[in-house]
Amino acid sequence: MIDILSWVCLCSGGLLGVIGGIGIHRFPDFYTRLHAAGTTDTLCAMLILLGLGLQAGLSLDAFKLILIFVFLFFTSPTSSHALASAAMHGGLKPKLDSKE
Amino acid sequence: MIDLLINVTLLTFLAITAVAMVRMTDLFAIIMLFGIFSLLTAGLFVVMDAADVAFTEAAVGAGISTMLMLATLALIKAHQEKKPLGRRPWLPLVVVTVTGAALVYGTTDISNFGDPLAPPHTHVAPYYIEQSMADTGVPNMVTAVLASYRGFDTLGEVAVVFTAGVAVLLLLGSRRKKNNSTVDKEDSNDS
Amino acid sequence: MTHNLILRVVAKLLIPIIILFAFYVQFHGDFGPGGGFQAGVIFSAALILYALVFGLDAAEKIIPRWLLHLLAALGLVLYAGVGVVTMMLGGNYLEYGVLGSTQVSGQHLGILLIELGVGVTVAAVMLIFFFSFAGRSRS
Amino acid sequence: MEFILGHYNYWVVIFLMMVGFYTVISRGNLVKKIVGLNVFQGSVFLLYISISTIEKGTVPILKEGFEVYSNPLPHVLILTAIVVGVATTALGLALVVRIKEAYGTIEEDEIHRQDHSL
Amino acid sequence: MYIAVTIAILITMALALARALMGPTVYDRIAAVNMFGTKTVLLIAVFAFFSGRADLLDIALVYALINFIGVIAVLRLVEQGEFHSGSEVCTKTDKTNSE
Repeated sequence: MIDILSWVCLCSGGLLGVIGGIGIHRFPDFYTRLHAAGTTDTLCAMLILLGLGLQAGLSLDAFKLILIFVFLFFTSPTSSHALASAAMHGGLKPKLDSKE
Repeated sequence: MIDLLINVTLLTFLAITAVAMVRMTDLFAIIMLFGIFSLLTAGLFVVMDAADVAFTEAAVGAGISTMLMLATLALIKAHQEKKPLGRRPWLPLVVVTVTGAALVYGTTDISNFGDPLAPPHTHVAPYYIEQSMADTGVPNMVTAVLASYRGFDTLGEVAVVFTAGVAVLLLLGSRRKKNNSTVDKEDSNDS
Repeated sequence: MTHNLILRVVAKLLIPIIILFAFYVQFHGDFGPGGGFQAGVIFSAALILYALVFGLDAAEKIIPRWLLHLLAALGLVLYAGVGVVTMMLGGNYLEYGVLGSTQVSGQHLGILLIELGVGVTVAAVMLIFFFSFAGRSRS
Repeated sequence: MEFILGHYNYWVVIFLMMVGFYTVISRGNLVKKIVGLNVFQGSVFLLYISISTIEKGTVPILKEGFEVYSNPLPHVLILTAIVVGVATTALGLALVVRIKEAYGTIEEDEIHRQDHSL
Repeated sequence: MYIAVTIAILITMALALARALMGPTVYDRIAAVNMFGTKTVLLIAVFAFFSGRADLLDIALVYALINFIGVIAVLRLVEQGEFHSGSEVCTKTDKTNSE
């Protein structure tokens, strides 16, 4: 049961990662790309780590996974935010018009 | 199987990154790519079972090295490479191709990747693997070899790092008096 | 980056964890991956993060330059001193066996001490690099 | 096929080495030269670690249930080489900064020209 | 099963690498490098479980940390470098704290 749950987590995490990758490749301007990268990255990482954690059970490994989880949970949105604000202050305009 | 897959893919990424690094002229982009290069190298070290080396490369290569290059870029305020010098562009290419071909010819005699009977694995390594626990009581063989069997070597390496630190202090440590002043000779440290 | 309140808060949150992790890597290096080189770099990375977020002057208040210069030399002296002590105790240079009652315990103490020396030197030198490069731009 | 897979590592290493070498000898920008040197250095690290790997081996940290460990000796050499490498890189970059302050440029040709025009 | 996740991560890495190579602006490259780093962390974590050596998780942890610091450093350079193109370029020092 736990195995199935863990596989579901891992696979959906991987899928989200690929979707984010396609997003960062195909979207038209920086801010949409950052959105694709930032949002999917966080959830993808968390699902994969959760899947691995379910495999690990209660042990030191699970603790380390939680630590990585906490790290990514704090750093990933922070760097996305810093990046977006730096780009905004750097004068990069979002592409508002829908014509390519 | 899975490690071979990761290995081959990461090596291909590495080659692509390196070529892109040569072709670009934007120094900032080159340094970003160098960060990726270090990350990829460290990933490869993990796949090739070198945990300690990957640890070091992750911390040093991707972290400190990239950051120092960025700091240099901030100091020299030149973000663009001037166009490559035009004289005889084919000569380096010929030299590189000939050297590379000679080296590739040399690899035909190397035993396959991961061959357990290759010469490097037959001399002193088995001794380290079998005896390090009994000799030093340390399960991490890399630490055992680094600190105990080859401790004198490591002392030399630490001395090199220290010397480099002193040299950088001599070159950059003193505050500049004015902008673009010529060489100021005052040594500001005592270490 | 005065507008980056989030960055400041997160940095304050993370830096203690990073330093704790550096100590874990330093003293757990015998059993897992890690050791003096890596721990020194991670420790300096924590202070570099502090300098990046709060400014170089604030970082220099925490760890002044003369202390860095002293520490860089001190680590090397600690390493070489272990060798001298083993010679005084009747062994060869850097032969840790004589440090403890048994061969293994002596080796353990010796490895711990020299890893500490390596860690201190590497951390100090990396910080010297960063401070020199970053401090150069202020006139 | 086995030959190709068994030597792919070495070939990529040689390719990287040559890319680094080419950057060093053909480009005039000093920062780019240092990046090229670092690429070269990285390829040497990869070469050593490739040699140390053993098929179905594992990380050289003793643990129950593992028999085959990869060769720890190249790991030690490369571990220290990486730290020394960053130290030398820092020294090179410091020299670049001083050259920029003295000459006002980091392009090799212009430095030569300034030297000869004196 | 691990292999499916590994392939997914590798594909993502390839896409991020392509963006880092093409990236029209600096920020695109930084975002791509950041994503690349996160994916490397995940790859190492998955590989650690696949090979049964949980020691490797330490390395993933260091990666997550170094990646963050690297991105902050790059942003520092980009932001200050573009704001103060005049005399007072203090790239690494904080504006509020500089003398």
